[in-house]
This record gives sequence, C-alpha cells and structure tokens, in this order.
Amino acid sequence: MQINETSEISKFKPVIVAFCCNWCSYAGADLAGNNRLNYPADVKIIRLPCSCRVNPMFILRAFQKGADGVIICGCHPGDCHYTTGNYYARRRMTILFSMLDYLGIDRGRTRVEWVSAAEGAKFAATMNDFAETVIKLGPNKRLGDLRCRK
Amino acid sequence: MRKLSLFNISKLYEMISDNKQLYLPVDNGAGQAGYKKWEYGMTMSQALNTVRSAKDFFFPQTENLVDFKMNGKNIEIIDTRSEAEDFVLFGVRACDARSFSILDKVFLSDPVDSFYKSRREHGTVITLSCTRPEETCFCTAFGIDPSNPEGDISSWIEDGDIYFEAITDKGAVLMDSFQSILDEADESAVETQKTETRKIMAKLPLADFNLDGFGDAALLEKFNSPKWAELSRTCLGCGTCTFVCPTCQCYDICDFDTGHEVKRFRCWDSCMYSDFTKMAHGNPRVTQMEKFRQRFMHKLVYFPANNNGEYGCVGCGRCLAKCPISMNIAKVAKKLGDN
Amino acid sequence: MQEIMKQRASVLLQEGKVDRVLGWQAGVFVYDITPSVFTNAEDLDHGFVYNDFCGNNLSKYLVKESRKEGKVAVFLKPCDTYSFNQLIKENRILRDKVYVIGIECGGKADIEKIKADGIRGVTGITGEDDTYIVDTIYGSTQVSKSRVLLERCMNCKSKKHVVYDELIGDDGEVQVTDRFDMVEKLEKMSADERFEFWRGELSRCIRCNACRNVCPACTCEKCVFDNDDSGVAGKASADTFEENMYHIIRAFHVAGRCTDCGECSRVCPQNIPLHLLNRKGIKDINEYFGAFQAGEDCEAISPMTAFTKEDVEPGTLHTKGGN
Amino acid sequence: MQKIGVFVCHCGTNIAGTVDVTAVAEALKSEPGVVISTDYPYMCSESGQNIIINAIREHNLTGAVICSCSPRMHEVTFRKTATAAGLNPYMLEIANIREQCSWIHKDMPTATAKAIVLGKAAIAKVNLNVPLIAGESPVTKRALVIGGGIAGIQTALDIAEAGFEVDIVEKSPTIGGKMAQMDKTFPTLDCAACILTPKMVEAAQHENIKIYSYSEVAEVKGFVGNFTVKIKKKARYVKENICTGCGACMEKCPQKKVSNEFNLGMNNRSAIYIPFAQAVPKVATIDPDYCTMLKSGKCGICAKVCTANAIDYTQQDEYIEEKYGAIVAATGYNPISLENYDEFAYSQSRDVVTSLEYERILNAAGPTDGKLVRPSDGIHPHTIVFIQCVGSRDTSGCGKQYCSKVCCMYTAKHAMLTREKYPDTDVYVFYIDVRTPGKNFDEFYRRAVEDYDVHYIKGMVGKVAPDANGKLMVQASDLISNEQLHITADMVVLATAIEPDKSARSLATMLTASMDTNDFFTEAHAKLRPVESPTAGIFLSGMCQGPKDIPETVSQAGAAAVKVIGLLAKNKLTCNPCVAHSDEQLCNGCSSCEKVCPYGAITYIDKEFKRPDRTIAVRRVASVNAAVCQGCGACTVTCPSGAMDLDGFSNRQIMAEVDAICR
Repeated sequence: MQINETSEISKFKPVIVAFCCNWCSYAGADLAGNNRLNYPADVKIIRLPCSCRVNPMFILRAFQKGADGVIICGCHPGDCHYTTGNYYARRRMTILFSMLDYLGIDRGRTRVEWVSAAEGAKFAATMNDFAETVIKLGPNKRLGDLRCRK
Repeated sequence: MRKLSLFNISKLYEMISDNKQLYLPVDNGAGQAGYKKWEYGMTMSQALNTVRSAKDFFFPQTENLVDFKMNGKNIEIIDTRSEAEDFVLFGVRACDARSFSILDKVFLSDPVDSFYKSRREHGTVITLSCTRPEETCFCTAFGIDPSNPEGDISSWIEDGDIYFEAITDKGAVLMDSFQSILDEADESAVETQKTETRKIMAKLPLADFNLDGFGDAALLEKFNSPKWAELSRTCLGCGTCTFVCPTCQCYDICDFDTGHEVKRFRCWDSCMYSDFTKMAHGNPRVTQMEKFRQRFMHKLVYFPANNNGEYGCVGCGRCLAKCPISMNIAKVAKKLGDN
Repeated sequence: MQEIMKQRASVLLQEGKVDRVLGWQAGVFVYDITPSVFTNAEDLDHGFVYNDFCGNNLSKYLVKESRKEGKVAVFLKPCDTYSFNQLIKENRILRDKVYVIGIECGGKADIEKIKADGIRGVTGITGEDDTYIVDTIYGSTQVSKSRVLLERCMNCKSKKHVVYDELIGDDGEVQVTDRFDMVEKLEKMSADERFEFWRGELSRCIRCNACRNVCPACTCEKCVFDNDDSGVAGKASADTFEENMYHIIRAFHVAGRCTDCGECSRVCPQNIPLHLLNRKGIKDINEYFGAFQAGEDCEAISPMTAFTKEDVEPGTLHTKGGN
Repeated sequence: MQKIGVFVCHCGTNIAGTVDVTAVAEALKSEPGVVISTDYPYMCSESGQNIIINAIREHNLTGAVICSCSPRMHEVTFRKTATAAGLNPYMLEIANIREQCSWIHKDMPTATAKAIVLGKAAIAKVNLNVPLIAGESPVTKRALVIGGGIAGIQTALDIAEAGFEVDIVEKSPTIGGKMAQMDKTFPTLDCAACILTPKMVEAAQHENIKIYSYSEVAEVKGFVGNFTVKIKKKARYVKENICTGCGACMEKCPQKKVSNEFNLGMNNRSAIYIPFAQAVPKVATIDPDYCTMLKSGKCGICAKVCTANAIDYTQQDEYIEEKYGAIVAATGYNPISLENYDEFAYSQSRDVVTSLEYERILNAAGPTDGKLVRPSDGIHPHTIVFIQCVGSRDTSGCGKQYCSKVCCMYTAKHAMLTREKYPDTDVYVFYIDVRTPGKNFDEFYRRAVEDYDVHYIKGMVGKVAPDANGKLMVQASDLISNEQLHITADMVVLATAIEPDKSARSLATMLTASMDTNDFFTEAHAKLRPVESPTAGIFLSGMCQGPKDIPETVSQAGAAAVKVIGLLAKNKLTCNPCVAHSDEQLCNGCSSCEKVCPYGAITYIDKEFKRPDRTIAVRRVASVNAAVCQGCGACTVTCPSGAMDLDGFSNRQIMAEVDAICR
C-alpha cells in the first residue's frame, strides 16, 4: 500500500514531522531513498543524534505550529548507538503519549517506530502507514495553535 | 427608580442580548462564579463575586495589538483591530465598579490607550448591590458603598423584585431599551436594604481596616521599613493576587511568530514575576521582597500620590481569599500602618 | 498539639539547637494561615499556629532556608515528609542544615469547600471530632469535617513520616486509598469526553503559576516557561494550546518525582483539579514500570531515569480506556 | 544575524531529475539571513567546492547550507570545504534533497516544494548555529582482535608488523578457526594446514602479539581510541606457560569418549585434549564437562603423568582488563543447522554429511586418516551426490536468503579431489547455478567437469531416503533434460549454507556496532567503507561481515589492519564537538542527567554563585567531560530546567527546524 503523492487518495495534505536518530533510522531513510522506495512528501525528517534527544517540547511545538502528526524513529531496542538512548526515549514517550491520550488528543497522531539502518523498506512502509493514519484523522484541531492557522 | 419581578428576569436578559452582548456572573461548575455570555436558560450566580474581576472586559488578559507580515525581506504592518461590539455587564458589584474608574485613570489619561478606550465606550455596566458581604470584604475602607453601587445602571434585589436606577446617560439609553417590561417603583423600597447592609459592613472583621499613615509623606519610611522582608519571606512569587485583582493594570508586550506572520500582543504581567520590569541591563527589582513591596507600595502609596489620594485597591477581598499563603493587603496594611 | 509544638520550638531556639523555626503564622481569620519563619519565643507566642487549615507544605521553603546561615527546624506533616525526601534525593535541600519535626495530621480542611454550601462571613471555626461549628456574621452552622477536607486529605496516601529527627504525636501507617478512581473514570471516557473535560477545566487557567510555584517538584533555578531562551516561555495562555502545553510539560517534568502532595490543586484559584494530571503520571508509572512512590526513600532510582529491556512500547499502550 | 550562502546541487540528474533546482535556489534567496543562493551540477566536485569556497570568501559568509545528498554521504566533504575557506565547519548544514526527496518522489512540483521546505529548515537551523571547536582525546596504541581464525590472525599480524601491540581473543583452545579444519583450498588445491599453520606460529611468536586462547570478551566500555575491555580467560586447568604439549596426558586419560568437535563429532577425543597437532598454543585443555577428576574428584591421572606438573585442577576463570585504541571483529562463521532440511535425511543417515565434515574425511589428519569411507560402515563409497545451495538462496524461510558464495567452489574442489584420488567413483553435483566469479575460478570449475568428468546437473534434489541395505535413494529433477532422476548413492554431501557465529550478536551489543537482519556486521558504507563499522573504532574482518573465501578474507583482514594502523598512528583524536554542556546558571544539581548518561561523562561540582540579593550561595552544578561525552542528548531531555543542551543540536535549533517544516 503506497500513497503516491500524485494519486488522488486524499485532498488533505498533512504536515508530518519525523524525528530520526542519525545512526539507524536516518540511515534507514537514506536506504529507502537508495532503493527509490516512495513515501508521501508530507513527511519531513529532522535528524537527531538519538531518539533520546527528542524533547516532548519539540513534539508539542510541532503540533502547535501546525503539524498533523509526529513520529519518532530510533534504533531497535538493544541496538542503540549510544547503547541505552532509545530505552529512555521509549519510557518518556510512553508517559507523554499516554498523557496526551488522557487529555483526549487523538492518539494516532503520535508514534514511535524502531527502524534500523538496514530497514529501508520498513521505513518507507512505516511512513506510508503513518501518513495514511494521519490523513484519516484529518487536520489536527485539538493540539493546534489557532494563531498559527493560515 | 423602576422594578421588575425576578420571574421575568430572563425576559430582560433576552431583550438586552437582542442587540448587545450580555455578560453576567454564572456558576462555573467548579463551585465558583465567572462571567459568561448569556445564553437562553442561563441564570445569575448566587455567589457574592466572581473569581476573576470584571476588569477583563475592558483590559483582557491577552490582546492582539498588531501583526507583522514578512514578504521576503520587507515587513508589512497590519492593524488587526476590529470594530468592537456593544456589550452589557450585568451584576457587577460595587468594588469592581469602582475599579473601572481606577483603571480609567491609568488608561484614559495621556497617552490614551485606544484599545481600552474603545472597550469602555462599547460597554455598559449594570451593577448590583451587596446584601450578604463576605468576611473578606473591606470596600468601605475606600469609601465604596456596596449597598449603593456606582455604574451606568445600579440595581437592587429585594424580595422577589429587582430595582433599577440609571446613573449615566449611557445607562438611561440602555434602560429605555427595556423600559417596556419595567414597572414604576420608589426609592424607599431599597432604603431598608441599604441601611441593613451598612450595619453588616460595620460588623465585618475588617471593618476597622484603615490606611492611616500611608500618605505620600510616608513614602520613604514605608519603603525602607524592615517589615517587608518578613512579610514577603514565604511569598511564592505567583501571580494569583495580581491576576484576580480588579485594579492591577501592569502588562507586558510580546511577539509571537506564527510561522507566516508575527503577532504583537499584550498580556497581563505581574510584579510578582521574576522577569517583571526586566530590561536589557537586567532587573532593578531582583529579590522577591522588592517585587512584593512594589505591589503594595504601588497600591497604597505611589498610586494615591499620583491620583489625588485615591488608593489602588477597592477592598474586594479576592487576594485575601486566593493567595496560596494568605499573605495579603490586609495583613500588609495592618503591619505597616500606624494602628 | 499546637501548644506542645510551640513549646518544643522555643526550647530548640533557646538551647541554640536551631536558629530558625519554619512553621505557620495565624492570620486575621481562622483559616488564612501563612507559612512563616520564627526566630524567638516571643514571636512564636504571638503568631505560631497549628490547626486544621495549616495545609501548606513547608518542605519547598527549605531549598532556600537550608542554604542560609545556621540551622532551621521545620514542622512536617506525614505527606510533607515525602516531598522533603524527594528534595533531599535531588540535592535541593542540605539535610544537615535542617531539623525535621514530624507532626501528626488528621487531615486538613478546605475553606472553599466549607463556603461552597453558601456559608458566608466566616468569623470563627471550632472543631469537635467530625463536625465543625462555623460562626458567621449571619449566625452559626455545622458542617461535617470529612466532607470539607482538602482533596489530598480525602485520599490521604500516608500517615507515616518517611523522615524525621523527632516526632510530635503518633506516627501512622501508609494508607490504602482509591486516589486513582477519578483517573480511571477519565480513562474510561471516550477521547472526545476526555477532551471536553480537560478543555472545560484548563480553559479556566489564568497562568498565575501558583501550581508551579507551590510545587515541591518544581524547584528549578529558572523554569523553562520563565526562560526567554527556552523557546517555550510565555506569560499568558494566549491560546488554548498554551494552556495544554504548560500543564502537559509540567506534568511530564514532575513525572516520577511528584509525590502527590496535592498542593497544586489546593492553591489553584480556579479550582482546576491539577492533581488528576499528576496522578495519571503516577498511575502510568506504577502500571508500566512497577509500583513507585516518589519520596518514599531518597535512594530509590526514579523510573524516568531508568529502564528495562522489556519496557512497554509506546505504540502498544492505550489498550485501556475509550477511544 | 548570520550571512548564509545556499548551494543547491543537481547531483547530475539524480536531484535535478525530479527537483527544479533553480526554483529551489530562487525560493531560498528570500529566507532570513540568506545573502547568496545558487545551484551547480556537482557541488561535491572540485569546481563545485570552489564555488562554495569563493562564495564564503566573497560574501564573507558566516554560515552555509548545502542542498544535496545525505549528510551521511558528504557532510564531512563539505565541512572540509568550509574549513578550507576559513568558515567554521559546524556553521554548515546539509539539506538532504536526494535520498529523502528527489529519489523518493516522482512528481516534480511535489519534490520541488519539499526540497524548498527542507532547505528552509536547514537555513533556520544555521541561523542559530554557533562555531564549534572540536576537542581532543588520546589514543591507546594497542588493538584488540576478536577471533583467531585466518581473518583475525592476518589482521593481527599486519598490525603487529606495523609496530603496534595486538591482542587476539579466541574462544576455543587454539587459534586457526575454520581454515584449520580444511583439507585443501581452491582454486590452487594447496593444503590449508601448510599455508595456515606457519601464520599461526608466526602470530604466536610475534613480540607484538598476545594470544588469549580459550577466552572471551566479557565487557566493552569507552569509545574510539579509549576502549576498556574485560576479557574472560576460561579455566583450562592446565598451566599454559608450563605445559609442553607433549600429549602424555591425552594418552593416559581414561575418559576417551568425548565427541571431537575438531572432527565435527565424527570421532572421539579424551577429556584432556589438544584440538589438533599443530594447535597454537600447543597446550592441553581439560574439558570440565567430562573430566572425572573435576566432576567426582576421583582420578587425577593426568596430573600424575604430567612431568612438567602443568595440571592444576583448582584453576578458576580469570578476568583481565585491558585498554585498546581499536577493536577488530573477526568472529567468523558456522554452517547452519540442518534441522529444517530433513528431506536430505541428514539426521537419519550418517552417510549424509556436510561439506565441512567431508572436508575432514578427506583430510589425512581427519577421523578416517584421509581414507574416503562411509562414516556408517567404513566401506569405500562409489556413488557420491553433492547437493548445492542447502539453505542458501532460500526464500522459503527455512534457510538464508543470501548466497553463501563459497559453496560452488568448494563443491567443485571436493568433486575434483574425489575423482582424482578415487577414479572408481561416480560423482554427481546438483546445482541451481554454478557461480565462479574470481581469478581462475571458472577454469577450476571447468576442469572438474571436463578433465574429471564430474556430472554437473542443473536441478534440485527433492528427497534423499536411506534404504534397507544402507544405500541412499536420491530423487532429483534435471531441469535441462527436464526429467526425474533416481540415483542410488553411497554418500550424499550437503553444501550447507553458512551463517555468522552466534557469539557475534552479543558482541555487537557490547560494541554498540550495528548488524543487518542476518546478524552480519554492517559496514559504515557498503562501497566506500567496507571494513569499518559505523561505530567509530570498530573494524570488521572476514566472514563476520559477509560470506567470502580465503583470499578475500585475507585481503579484507589486511584492509582492516590498515584502518587500525591509521587510527593507532594518531597521537590524538579530535572528538566530536557536538557534545552536551550544562548552563550552570540554570542547573539545579538534581543528578537526573548523571543517571541517564551512558558514558559517565557528567560529574558535579559545588560552585559559588551570587544570588539576586547579592549574597553568595554555594550550588551543586553539573559539568560535562567533553572528551567522554558522545553527544546522544539523553541528559538534555531529562533536565527539567533545560540547563543541559546539546551543541550542534540545541533545543532552539531543533525547534527552529520544526517551525520551518510546519510553516
């Protein structure tokens, strides 16, 4: 299942921010590129050293400024380039996402995926799937900042 | 003076909100009252007063001033002001009513604050007399008569009827708009209530509250008093007192980058906050003691000094009820006053 | 009780064991009590008070007081001792500069709950076992004590002092509570209902920062929300987003550190049930990472600075509760 | 305010094919801080780099943004360029508009729009960049090689020859690895032992090489240039330095019923043993699982017969801690287990053997002393069937998807050796394809077919069934003549797929080196950095990186050695300057950051600060050791006050990128 940007699947073009760790997921994204694996252009990647660098404030900031979905990608647990980073990221995001959900903010808009440097295909598939989920949810109303709407 | 049976009050609400926005105190579900725009079925709160004061309507917590748009490298300035609609504030108590005249002294004296001015012009205030004041009330100390509130129209509730009296022309005009449902009434109907309330006021714990010795002559003596340190020692530096206060009028101007434009807005500031009066070189008030002192010196010394003796407080008692550590103007006045 | 404490305090001062005593100062009314520092017996005699309205958790003041010259004695209620321990753990309080006097607590009353029944003009409150006789300028009435306790006291998590140098009154036990009931109730709601609930509550926020400034877990030298360089600084909630932002980030920052002392809810001028945010964090930590009570001892590793290889995946949670 | 130059690369048509590069350059002109924005076919080329250098000088730029391929590709290149022009390399950022844009989007307007956004994000970041100066850390001039096979030995020898000290850690009692078990090597057919054992001896005798045999890596700490490794020396109950390897103990040992792993269990050895004659070190080892003395305390014969008194039943596992500058993984491979391939009756008949077992059978020192006989009855086989790709190129999920690479050649070797020594045999080889890329490989294979009449049949064997009189009924299909074949064979040899040694997985975790889905170590770059792991200071040698034959292994071993030498030759390493730092004014000293730091880079100091009321207060604040910090950022998020921030990836920078993307 691929969402080809030229196809007519949806009129709604979401803004999706993907935080990728430099060692696994960003490399995975590059591999997806090397293999010409298509995923929506709505996904824009921000390169970080590690998934444990993702501060909840970045995620909320993205939603504030108009993002419709935020996904965090890191090395598989156990494979972190910094040995333990993604374990902390996992706990933090568990608490944060649960808190967002508790406030009634659509849970589908946030996601954590472990993508290794060898998993270009998984990266593309993940992004396609996430984009589709976000498109289904429609524009982010509950955690957006009205002032940032165009 | 004219009256209306409370049974028909919602008819009155309807008539007013037909061509104006009507706001009145309603219970907010958290056991307290707050001003809400009237919709059919809404009834006025029984609470003595609202948590947030009525100043919000003329001096809102945040207010957009102007937008900047960047096209490439040139900046376009957009005035975002929209023509304000007429509105009516119903059920304002005497203390809040007086607070408007205090705010006027700040915002309407040169240079005139056009944002505030426009709101004042579009707003009509219907005040309501107090009959069961709280132990935290001390408005009388500032020459306010809660039984006979100021405003554009004053009103009294007395056994099943509500009595109105237009004070200002604006009030008269508004009152004309619902004359049809009012009946004739005479002053005597509310006289007993007035005397009753005044009696109660005299019995209140804070009835003896006075500000003897706070004149501007005492400025330096008060400013240098060693008691400030002790009074402010456990102050948390939160903004509760300033934000529930009907007369606090300090604000900060900030920019917010929305991504496609910059919004310049002003929002309430609090002298209790760490960055209050922070300037490029730093902050002249560094300790909480200095910030704390500023608030009370302003209300009790500086303000009267610049406004022929009128204090920057109306004795509504909100800060007494809401301060997390119950350190408030009553205690300060007591400690620093002559008595 | 109050007299014994007063006695003990002045003795400690006279003996020179401590230079200052952190306690509560009587106000104009029976309930408007101010945390205060006493330095001599005379002041104690005048102002020192300990009654059912001494809700303030004094532990946070020790961040500053313990860094001043000399030693300070402090009166801590059982729940306050948890905050104290947590602050010790985070090196915010210098233990050897503090003399902790644990004091018995039968639950503290909430004046606003008393007034909620339309009682006005309170001039005096006297307690007899479970009833308060409330004298007002309009006459006197009775209210049931248990109905007007502070939220945190209705769900008292512990009557045990986890730390003290000496004890006045008896030490109690850790309590079994249903303090998570409301959290569960919310979890079971649909996402829309939850959203509406929190909009309704948080939209009242006036950003007075009382919750943060009173919170013993919020002892940052400078809070990110006050720091212009943090990129999230903000004085007013100019948009509903900022109401959410402020409370979400605060809840996240205190996750694993919040002892559930309930001060945030007590001081909120708008009566926002902020404890429900923190308790969600506590409940999640208990469920996902194992039971943990912050402040119980100052050695335990905080769950947010630890992990196990088998931790839940953020994607796999949300199984409970409505959509 | 920065003065930023934007340089958009066409990458030939790689980018320009789907991204309107001139439009991108044009659109980015009006971004805050941008003073020049231009495009060029190949920014990474010399003339491309000159454009950048000139622009930096001409407009005295304070920052640069390159819209090009992935930073993982050319960030280093362009940072060097910046430095050459006198611009701090960390004032340059890359917008990845190839891998993450032009290559994945087909539609030009879409790809162009995305490229512009990515460019804007990079510009927003650079606007907040600050010049960073890389710190330095020392290099321990000693290398560790994990695995003592031909790969490990060769790497160690080359490093040692360059004058650096090397330690080899080998988990079995002797070095030599798989090659030691082989009989002959293709395509030259010279004897494996004859070329390997001299190298083993050389390694043992080299003054720069230290061999930890019968040892394992227990723990790895530190980072490039400064690793600290804990090595577990397993108790062999024989004093290594004293044992002469005379073998008397082995003769006298009463427990002779231990399956001999060196001969893949095709014969037995004693409980105290030396794996094979040329073992290095030639030292006996007691197998604690079988030694009656160690198990019941009754026996002790070996101790009695040992004239050197080398036996020590009380020996314990020993832990040694060593410091290294570089680590080479050379953990090698194993044939896969054949449980998923019961159709070949491996478990049912002893006459169905793996190629490695066949290798031992042919070997003069093997279980049959080099005589070709059936393991089951010792009778000389006449019909032998070889089956290739057993578990290789297997998409069914039972085996491996990859080609094990060496099977085609060693099967040809086996067939040829068999026919040469025993002309009376009939040899069939079933294959999917015969792959013979390599010097003299195809000639070798053709000799097998043409000179030695080995029957090569394109097709897969469906079933091998042992019959009553010990024969093996082989059912197969000939895809060329398209007919079913039924061969009655005496022996079947399975060219079993190879897989990385099981120990590699746990090692990878210790080294924080990444692995692919088959548990082969991944290289830093498939083409340009084939012998380096993405983790700095970790290098790859031999099969642990992927299937290869001996010549390839040896050359890769050499390559890895050169990389190690290149590293150890340095006196200092410039550290990554993108490290955490703590703002002492904001730090609460709460210790949260210290608890999440995987490198122990954070310590606390008591420092005097002036309070707002001008009094002095002592506060406990965090300080980061820049040489130890690796810049993961775990501390920055655990810090509630935001005192901890990460240079190069600061909160403000990341939020600026977020803003730019969401704009």
